[in-house]
Amino acid sequence: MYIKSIHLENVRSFPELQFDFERPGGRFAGWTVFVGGNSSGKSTILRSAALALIGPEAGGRLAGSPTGWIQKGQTKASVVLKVKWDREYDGFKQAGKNPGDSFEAGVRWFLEKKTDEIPEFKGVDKRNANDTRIKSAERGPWSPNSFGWFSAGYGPMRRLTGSSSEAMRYSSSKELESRYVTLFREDAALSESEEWLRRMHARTLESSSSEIGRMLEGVKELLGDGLLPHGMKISRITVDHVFVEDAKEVELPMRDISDGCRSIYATILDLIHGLCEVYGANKLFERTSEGKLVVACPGVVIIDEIEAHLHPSWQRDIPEWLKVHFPKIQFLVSTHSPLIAQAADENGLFILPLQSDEDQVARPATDAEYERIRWGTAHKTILGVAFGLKTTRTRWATQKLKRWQELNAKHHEGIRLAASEKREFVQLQKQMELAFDGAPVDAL
Amino acid sequence: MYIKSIHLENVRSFPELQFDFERPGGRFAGWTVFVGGNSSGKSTILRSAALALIGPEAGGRLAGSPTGWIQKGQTKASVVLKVKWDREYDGFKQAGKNPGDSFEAGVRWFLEKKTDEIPEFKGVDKRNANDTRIKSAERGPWSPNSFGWFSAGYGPMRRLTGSSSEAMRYSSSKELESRYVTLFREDAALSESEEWLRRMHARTLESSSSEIGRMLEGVKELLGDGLLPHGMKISRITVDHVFVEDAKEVELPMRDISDGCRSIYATILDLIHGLCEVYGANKLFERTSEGKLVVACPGVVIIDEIEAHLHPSWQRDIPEWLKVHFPKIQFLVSTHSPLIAQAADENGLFILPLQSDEDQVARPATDAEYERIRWGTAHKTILGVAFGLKTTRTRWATQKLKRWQELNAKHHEGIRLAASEKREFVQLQKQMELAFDGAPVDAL
Amino acid sequence: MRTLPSRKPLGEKLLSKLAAETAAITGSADAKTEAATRYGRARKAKWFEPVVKTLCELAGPGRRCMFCSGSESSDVEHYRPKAVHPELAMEWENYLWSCTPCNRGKSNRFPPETEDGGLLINPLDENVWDFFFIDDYGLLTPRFDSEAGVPDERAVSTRDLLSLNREAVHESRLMRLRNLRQQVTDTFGLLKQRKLSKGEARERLETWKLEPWQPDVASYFLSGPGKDRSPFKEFLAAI
Amino acid sequence: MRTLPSRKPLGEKLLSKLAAETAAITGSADAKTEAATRYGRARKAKWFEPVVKTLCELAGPGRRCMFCSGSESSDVEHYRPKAVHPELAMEWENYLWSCTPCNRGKSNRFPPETEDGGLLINPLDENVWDFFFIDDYGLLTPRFDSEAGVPDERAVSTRDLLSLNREAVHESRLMRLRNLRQQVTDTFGLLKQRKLSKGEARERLETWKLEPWQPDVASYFLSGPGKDRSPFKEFLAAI
Repeated sequence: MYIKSIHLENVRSFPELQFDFERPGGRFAGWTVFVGGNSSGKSTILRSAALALIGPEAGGRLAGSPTGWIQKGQTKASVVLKVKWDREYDGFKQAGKNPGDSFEAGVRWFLEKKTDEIPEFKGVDKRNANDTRIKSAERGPWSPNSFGWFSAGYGPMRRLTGSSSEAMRYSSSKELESRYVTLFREDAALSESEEWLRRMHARTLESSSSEIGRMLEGVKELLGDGLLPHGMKISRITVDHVFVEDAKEVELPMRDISDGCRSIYATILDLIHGLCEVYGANKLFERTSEGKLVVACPGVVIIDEIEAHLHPSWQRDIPEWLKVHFPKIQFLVSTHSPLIAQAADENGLFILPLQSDEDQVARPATDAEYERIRWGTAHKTILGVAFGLKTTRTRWATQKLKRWQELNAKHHEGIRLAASEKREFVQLQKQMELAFDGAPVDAL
Repeated sequence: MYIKSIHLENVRSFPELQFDFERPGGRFAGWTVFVGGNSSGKSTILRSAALALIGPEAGGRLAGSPTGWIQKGQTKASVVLKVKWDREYDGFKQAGKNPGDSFEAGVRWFLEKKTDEIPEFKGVDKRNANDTRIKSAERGPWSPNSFGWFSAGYGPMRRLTGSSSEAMRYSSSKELESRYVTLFREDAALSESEEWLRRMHARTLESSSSEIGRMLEGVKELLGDGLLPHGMKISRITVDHVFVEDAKEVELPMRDISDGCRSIYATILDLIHGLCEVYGANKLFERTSEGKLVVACPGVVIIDEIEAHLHPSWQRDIPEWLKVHFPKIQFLVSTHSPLIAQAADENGLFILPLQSDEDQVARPATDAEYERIRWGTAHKTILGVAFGLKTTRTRWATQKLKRWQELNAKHHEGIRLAASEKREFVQLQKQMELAFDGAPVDAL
Repeated sequence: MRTLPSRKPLGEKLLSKLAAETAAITGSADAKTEAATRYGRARKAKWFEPVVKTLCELAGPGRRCMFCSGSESSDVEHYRPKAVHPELAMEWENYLWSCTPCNRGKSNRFPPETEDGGLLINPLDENVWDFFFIDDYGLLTPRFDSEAGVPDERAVSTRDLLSLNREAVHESRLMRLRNLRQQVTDTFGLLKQRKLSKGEARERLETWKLEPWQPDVASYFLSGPGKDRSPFKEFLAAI
Repeated sequence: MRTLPSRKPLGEKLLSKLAAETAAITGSADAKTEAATRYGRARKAKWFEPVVKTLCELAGPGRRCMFCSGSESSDVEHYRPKAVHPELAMEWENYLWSCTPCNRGKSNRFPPETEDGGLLINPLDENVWDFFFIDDYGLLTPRFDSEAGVPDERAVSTRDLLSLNREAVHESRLMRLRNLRQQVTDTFGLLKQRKLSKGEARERLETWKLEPWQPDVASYFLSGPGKDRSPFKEFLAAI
């Protein structure tokens, strides 16, 4: 399944928001990015999408208290998705007519009485011409027993160890919310997947299942295909540890590698784990005509702040890696990194203004803006419309430039500088040469 | 206290490393930055410094198993700091002669027998001319009962809620390690400090202590002084919640504000909390001649990936904020952000090469490199020696540029392009104009 | 900022149309909303096009922003915001031509208490070189007010509100300055060697003045007080 | 890359000094370590200075990197790495002048199996324009090998190993190209109007060739096959 569009009404800071995610040619897979400042509502959009994908039951358990979701002064709020489904991968439970190409899935919050403090959290009622309720969402993505409908969501703190005991309860459950715990709870870790890998390994010891064995080999091959720097790859899986080895053949347990590597491993392993549970180990991998092993299952993957802990060169390369190795996944990600934003696929870049910027509303980038960003350098992107920095120099340097202007203005007006000012002026002038004369801006 | 220098031998990936942190004029406070790729050893340096600051006892509890710290093939490893102390703020316990200006504090790992698996973890023995052990570190920074010696360390995942039950044990202890839990354990949160604030508030209700009341006002003023975007500030402290309000007067509990804001709040609150415990509420705040409230206590603060969850404009401004509001703190931070690196103070920029870059060793930036970075734009910094990106364009765009070269090379050689190639060529040419003609690089 | 031609009078018909709109706004119960609606409608209407056209003519070749002279897409700008002064929403004398970043910097912060425009220099109706000069690094710099003993306050606030030295614009301005300096030096060399006549050099001068790339640089150094700086001074004295 | 003068012979004395060092290296038990030590010592020694000086003369004004023509600080470079070929550590014919980024790109990846230098074009001893051209966007482009039906393999691997179009260098190259194109157009205009004599235009040409900023551009378009491209072609034909 894919999300065709999202519509928010009165959800937190958004009075209304409507984003369509269809790419030219009717595709949905690939890289869709939300950029915006801190508190601009990126996480709100991602979490809203997640709640509508898993429905009010699992969503209610996950999101905890429903207070705070309704915009101040309003009495109701809603998120409605148009979901496109795939007859090959997704199945409906119970009797009922299957929808056409796509259907709506939505959740809403409302206050029964205006004086109520805590809103109700329910599914959005959708009826056909005969006033019969349409239960596509209930029978499909919201049902824990229906086949397919893969989706998962990851919060900005993706780590391998140490869930709080409360968060533990969610992530080890078999319910839909287990694939979204970190998106909603910062106290949750992604430890399940490493355990799963070890359990699978143990299972091959018990009964040499060739299917599981092949799957494990596939996981190793996939994660070893240029994901981590320095040629790092999974070298061994034992009952107690998953080991990682770098190009120099130094071997470490996965828990001991650096934050960025661990966090990426944890996320991608969890993704594979989830896809494997939903579609089965057999359907997981495919080999492209060039011989590359990829995971060719569809679904929706939400990642908040995908760039966390990654060096800029890796930020630049990770979107491409994910797109190549999960070619059918619709990635919805938020980011503070121009390098991540530049990787957006067509119709896949959405700009959220700062709350303080009252004139602006959340909107897709225009074609011209998008083209400029995808072809551009990080420099242009960060100074451009999507990030809006006036300068990338430090405040210190900016102050110094202003001080230079002050002294130079005095000098310009023919006013004699005091001895100390004169010294400062001469010093600053040297530094101005440094600030403005080097490559690559003018390269002289 | 400040760290004058650090010396590692055989610690993880570093055969040897010696960094001196003294700035021109003998200062130590300010911004010292370590930059390098993923797995380049940034966290190793920060954690090593932390262990030597708090000593083998607290450090041993914190770091857990001592395996993995000794470089492969070696039998011993050590970290030795030169610590500069401050007679006004730091005190020694027990009898003994106090050291001069500075003294050494070090820890080491060693294998008793070559065949041992698990190394011992001990303090480094330092003896004077009479072969008597010098116990400055034990009597000073390592002693839980000595006065002063503030230091703290924060890992890359700084959140407000949800420690695992195990991590909880550390952070609520009164021992030295409580201020370093997140640096070593990703399962730990910084929830203590919000609780502390609420407890202090409750205390003022019980007995209207003017000292605590003033301290709470100070905390509010400090955190409200332009730290968060949109004029966010602490509006109310109650027994149950700390409330944050933005410029539009929307009030939220601190736990509900966005990740970046929460993470910064959690860290700085923890810092104030720690300083308050060490130096006392009375000594905490000072007002500068311009009337700005600052925390003027000395100490060492280590932050791994300070930029996590922050929008680039905030990444640019946060170092300045911290330096202004904690003018006597020596910040040792690691980063993947050029904007953070540019804020380094003099002699405060250290470059760690990638493991795969065998020719290179970890080193301070040269004066020329440093000047270029502090005056420069993020563009120059990211393409320069400290980050070393060859390009900030996506791999997709880079591939397209190569494809353009291929087709253009054929054309250039006078070879007729096939119809499909011709179409691609014309299309690419248009996009080349887009990639290279826009502002600001050439601005025509 | 740069020197612009003085504001042309609009035709009678247009002015009376604008006046009618203004009357409708001031006569309305909710002038602010009325102003937003009427201006929004007008901006898309055919009759308003000559207004825009005249404004663009004032902006000169390349229709560069009247504040920063940058190239980002520009639009009609209310010097006094229509949200604060709905009665000026349809007032010709209140229109400028400005880019999105300048507009954004201004619109949220142009404070109503400075109704005399105190904080913001009007590039069309004031003499900008009384307030600014361009330095050797392309920085648009507030002039020093000798009497007050500080840089001119209005210039400083204008520079800061609109971020007139923001990185994208400044890099472009610096490049134009270097480019122009080289062209002038080259041409001056030829002039001295009598390869070019004064008339021909003057022709070149006119071309440079019309070049749409960061026209503030040409405005300052070729037509403004920057004529006193080398190599512009020597060159201009010679032709 | 650019056309460089052919490698000058060193003086007898220097060559025999180098030969003696080489003999000491090849005679040593651990040639690799010996090479590193002896080269390191030599690089700081007074007697070695003329070697560096001769190399810098070959690099031309600005001592730009022989690979990328960029401005980052450069140093002596072993075409065949001394770690793989200690016997060439002190060999004049093995020396180039290269910047740090190029050196780093090469040193870690120049593979020993290509002892014939297969993967890497030698800018001093080969004709670089047999392998590359510079396109209108300043990209150093591997030429198409019509027989093989693919771009020249050695050129491709050289470009990729050294990242010869890395952002910093490419931006600089593109600007030089635009700058040079403008200068040529201007000068050609004057020539046509007979404001400049051919001799004077030729003088200008020589100045541009010596300009130390991204000399690969001048080398290609003023002295190399780029002479066929507009506006260089018309200009060069006219003088």
